[in-house]
Amino acid sequence: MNAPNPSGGVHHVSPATYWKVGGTLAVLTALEVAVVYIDALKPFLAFLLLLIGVIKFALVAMYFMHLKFDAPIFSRFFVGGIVLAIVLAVAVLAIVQHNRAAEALLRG
Amino acid sequence: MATHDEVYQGIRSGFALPRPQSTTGFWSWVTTVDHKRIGIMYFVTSIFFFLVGGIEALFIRAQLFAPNLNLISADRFNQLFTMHGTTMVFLAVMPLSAAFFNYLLPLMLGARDVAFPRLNAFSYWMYLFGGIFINLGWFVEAVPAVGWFGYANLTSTTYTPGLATDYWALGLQILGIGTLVSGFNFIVTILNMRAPGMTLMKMPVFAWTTLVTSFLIIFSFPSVTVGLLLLTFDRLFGANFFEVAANADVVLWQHLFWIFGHPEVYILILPAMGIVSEILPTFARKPLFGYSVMVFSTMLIGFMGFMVWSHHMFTVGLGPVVNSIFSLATMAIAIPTGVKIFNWISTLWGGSIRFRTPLLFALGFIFMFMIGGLSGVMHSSAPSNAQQQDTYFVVAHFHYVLIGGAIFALFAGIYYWFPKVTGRLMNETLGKLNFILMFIGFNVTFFPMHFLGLMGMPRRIYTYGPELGLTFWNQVSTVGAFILAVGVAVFLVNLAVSLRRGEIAAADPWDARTLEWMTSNPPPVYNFAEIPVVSARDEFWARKYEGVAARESAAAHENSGERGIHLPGNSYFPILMAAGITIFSLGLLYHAAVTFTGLAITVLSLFGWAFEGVGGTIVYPEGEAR
Amino acid sequence: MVGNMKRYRHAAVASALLSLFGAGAAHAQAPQSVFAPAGPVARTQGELLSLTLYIAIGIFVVVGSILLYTVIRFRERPGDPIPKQIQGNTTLEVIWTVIPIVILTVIAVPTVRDSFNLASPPTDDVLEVRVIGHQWWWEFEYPQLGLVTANELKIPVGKVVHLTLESNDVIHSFWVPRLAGKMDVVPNRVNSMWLVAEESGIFYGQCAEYCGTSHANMRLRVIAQPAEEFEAWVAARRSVEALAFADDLAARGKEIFESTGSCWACHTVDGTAADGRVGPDLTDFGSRTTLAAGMLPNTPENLAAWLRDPQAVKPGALMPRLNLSDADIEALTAFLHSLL
Amino acid sequence: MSHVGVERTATGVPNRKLGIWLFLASECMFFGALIATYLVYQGQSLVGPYPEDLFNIPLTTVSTFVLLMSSLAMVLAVSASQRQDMRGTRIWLGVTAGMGLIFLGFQAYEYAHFIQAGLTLSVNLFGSTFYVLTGIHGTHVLIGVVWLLSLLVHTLRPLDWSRRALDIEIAGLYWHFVDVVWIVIFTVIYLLGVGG
Repeated sequence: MNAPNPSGGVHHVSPATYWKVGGTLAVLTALEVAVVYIDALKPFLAFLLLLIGVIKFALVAMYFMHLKFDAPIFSRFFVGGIVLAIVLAVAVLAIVQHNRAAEALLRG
Repeated sequence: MATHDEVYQGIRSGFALPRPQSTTGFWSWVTTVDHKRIGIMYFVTSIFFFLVGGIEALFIRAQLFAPNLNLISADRFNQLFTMHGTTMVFLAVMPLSAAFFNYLLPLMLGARDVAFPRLNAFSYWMYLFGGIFINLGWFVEAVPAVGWFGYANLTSTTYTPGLATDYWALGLQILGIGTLVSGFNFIVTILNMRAPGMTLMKMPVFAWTTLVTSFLIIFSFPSVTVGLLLLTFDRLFGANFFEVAANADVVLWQHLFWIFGHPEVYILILPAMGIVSEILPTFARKPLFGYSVMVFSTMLIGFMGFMVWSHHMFTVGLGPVVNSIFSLATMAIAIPTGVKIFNWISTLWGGSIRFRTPLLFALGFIFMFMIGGLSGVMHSSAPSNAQQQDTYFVVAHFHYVLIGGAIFALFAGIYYWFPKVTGRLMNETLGKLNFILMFIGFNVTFFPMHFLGLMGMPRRIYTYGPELGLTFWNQVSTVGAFILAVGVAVFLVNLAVSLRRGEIAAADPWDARTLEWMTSNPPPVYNFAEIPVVSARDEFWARKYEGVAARESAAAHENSGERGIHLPGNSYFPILMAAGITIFSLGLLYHAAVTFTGLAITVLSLFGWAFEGVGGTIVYPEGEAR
Repeated sequence: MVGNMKRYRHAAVASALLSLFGAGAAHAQAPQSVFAPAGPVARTQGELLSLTLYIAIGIFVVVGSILLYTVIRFRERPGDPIPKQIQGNTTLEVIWTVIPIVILTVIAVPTVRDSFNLASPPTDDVLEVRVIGHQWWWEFEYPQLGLVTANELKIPVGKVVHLTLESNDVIHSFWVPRLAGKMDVVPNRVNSMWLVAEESGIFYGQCAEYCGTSHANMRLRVIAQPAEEFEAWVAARRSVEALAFADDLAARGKEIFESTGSCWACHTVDGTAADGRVGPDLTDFGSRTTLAAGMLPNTPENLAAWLRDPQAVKPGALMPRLNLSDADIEALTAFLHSLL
Repeated sequence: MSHVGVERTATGVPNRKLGIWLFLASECMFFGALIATYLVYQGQSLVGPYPEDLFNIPLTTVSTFVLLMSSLAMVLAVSASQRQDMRGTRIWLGVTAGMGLIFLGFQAYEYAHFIQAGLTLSVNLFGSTFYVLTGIHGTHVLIGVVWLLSLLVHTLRPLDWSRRALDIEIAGLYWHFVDVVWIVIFTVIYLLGVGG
């Protein structure tokens, strides 16, 4: 990957691609909302919503934020921040739930 | 060839405010963006706050001299230990490390300044105004008394009414913004502003510890910022984040605080480790042993620093599963830390060690940091911690790593780089006296605290009963504190004396190894006439002793000397914006009008900052020997 | 008997080692020493603490002496050539990574084992005690016995006591070093711990989490009594009928205690009209060894000083100053000290 | 003519772009902590109103769609500025800022409706966590709108394109980040909150 010029975008993504990505995001959002209202999918709801959410997140990050084409150092910072935030948030949530369960026994 | 003014008219875009031109006197310091001046300002301010924190500590030790003493009231004592902790952590040790980052990093990397000079000035002014803001409590009888980590719900308005805790929370926010912003600045400086040829693995270790420290800053400060934000919403706007009546979970504060808190203690110690890793090779006349292992262990400590926060909460009742996980994670961190100590000793092994003051402090650092590290491992095990948590054993532990560790290493750095900043050497005899007094005073003060802790003396008690048998060791500790104070006084004398009448230092007084010693003492405002090309890890040593030729950089050829060096212009907006944010915070405590004034100043200076012309001057380093 | 022998040897070794530090940590005058355990919980924690202490001292002596030797052996001598510029040594790096891992596993195994062992009481036959932390005193309730007391927790020797810990205001930490490591008392949360007193006696403790102005004065006693003595106390507490006093001074004290706008609004004394729940229960105050949450010995002079101006004795105390006359104070002291 | 904008950097990427990405990485932790606080207190409120009583999914879907499409407009503005297409840059900057304001309008309407339904900062945990999380996100959107409008004003004067394209790209990265945070909030707080 040659050194990009100062404005960063040596690799010019055509506006058409951006419109396609924009369209996909709109469809995914509609899908997300639809899933909430379909009772049959209730048991998988959390998984589906998180999956679509992650896809939308990745689309915006890779195309709109240009991570797919830019220097890998940016992706390392951004993914590092996200992963650390998720790991710590999940850890805190797990500890809090674990303590609530233990306390429910005590209050018994 | 266009004179430098035309050069700048052409590319000045849009409407641009003129930059201040003064280069000497008060205004030049207030509007400076030169990393060396900012480094000096950080140094002077942090030494001042270090003394304030020290005096607070002396009052604490005096009150604890004997059981049921009534020298200081309970509330005043609680205010003193809160402000002692907050001042030492946020206003003394971190900014003193920042002074080293600011002054030395560009020089060590072969750069002319940091990546964002105005942002660098903004960080300093946020530190100064934050430090003043947090100490305003003394003048309006609203001194924070909630401990330096301010556990909820003691910090709620029900149990600490009044403005004291708000001064603490908002003061820390101001300091936090300044530190966060300097984190970005130093990461970009280290990654982007290295001299040609200086790969990451040829950088000085101090640059590595600064890089990891800056990553710790940018990833850990948001957690405490959110915690303080929630607390401020609770106290000023009636939210429920820590209101037990609304079924809130006060332990959430501890999670948010310690997810910042533990990386914070590595932010305090890693720069000290970097300084020692620079000093030992110079005085042993040998390269640092296991450079790549030291770099890797620094990164490992940085990463694992985020995985251990709950060892501050072993007695909160998180349960055996959580306690065991965090016990093991905490023990794991002891390994890279231990490796560092072994590498320092191996650096000395086989060397030709010269006992100058910087080395004495560095040896003191290794010796006492080892004790602090080992006592830390002692309470990494949760069940054993249950008998040590919140006692003077923990107080002994963190003073051994903070004073024995960070402060002794930073003092070593001051003695080592004093000639670089002032062109004069600090007096050796006063230096040795300073070291001996501080070493003895420190150990006499804090080693007995291990015993006091194991004898059942809890933390933060303003007095204790005679029946507890703690009197003797408390008295020894108080005496030690005053010896330590005398030691610091000798340091101040040495500083003042050497500033004016210190022995003029040679260009390379310690026969050192890194780039910053290739410039004059003090270095010119543009640091390097010619950006050096680096081809070895200890470039200066390699050029002196290993016959490595100073390579010409490709860029140097086509504009050798006639284009001159562009220095960024001074700017009013860093200090203005910092003042605006501080007034905004003050307004939150007193009146909406003040808040809006602060907001207006902040926004206006932000626009001024953005639309300021590039400005700056061109300097021609004629006659520079190169 | 073996238990005792092991305990004494262990405390002796620990104190001997600490004296190596020049410490007097475990000598008798330190009633809150962690090195004089009087129960299985404190002993397990004490043993783990000693294990880490021995290892820490061992490592410090070994590494410290290597550092000292290096500094002396390789000091600069005139005419020294430039030392060999050694960059590193991988085998050494591996060695001083593996050895610490081994040492840490020696600590890690008992850590995890003890964490789980101490988490819940070994039997179900327990004496339940509910500990409620208040700003700056302790409330103890025996749900199985329907009794409430304050600041001095009476327990039968040898009985497993299961404590559930709650707070009425801010975070405190219940700590009786000779019986068990501390457990925080957190508002809107129920914590639990257990302990056993293997010998009768008075065990000192105090709050170990900063909780405001008088955090230093939030002390407590745990009084371990032989089972019969404990049963007798429980029986006495349960059979308290209306208190009548021959001695008119105590009787007058009772009147003042129950008079409007004074003690009854905050304190409870069984057998009298006083049923306030704000302050500590004073039913058996006379038999208590300390007052003001373990701050002062329970002597008439201290009680009088306390009644005259609680703030002076205990800064920040929530008990108001009632501006009692000396006569009233004398009567109240007689009355309170008659409550056995 | 010397080109001050171009400085040689060791990683080859401009300082300011490296700086904004570090800022966004740090903001991940900031919003991560806020969202974690919301999730810790989810379902813990003792008194109403509760999320399921108030959340209007269709309305919030429209506002999410507006913010999502503003990201598309933003990237078209960046693309135009890199092609030095003055007109395209101005149009798309204006459209992005406009959609940002529409989103804030929806947010303001939702707040007014919730307050009227009795949800305040002090009534329960849901109120506190919801208003602080979405309020801080909204403030970020507002800062973005002001930033974009000042860039728009700045294009009315003679330009040095190499510097201006980078400025717009950096504002664009900030804007996309604020949109990405809303994607997480919409999915985790609104949809999971009501459906989950």
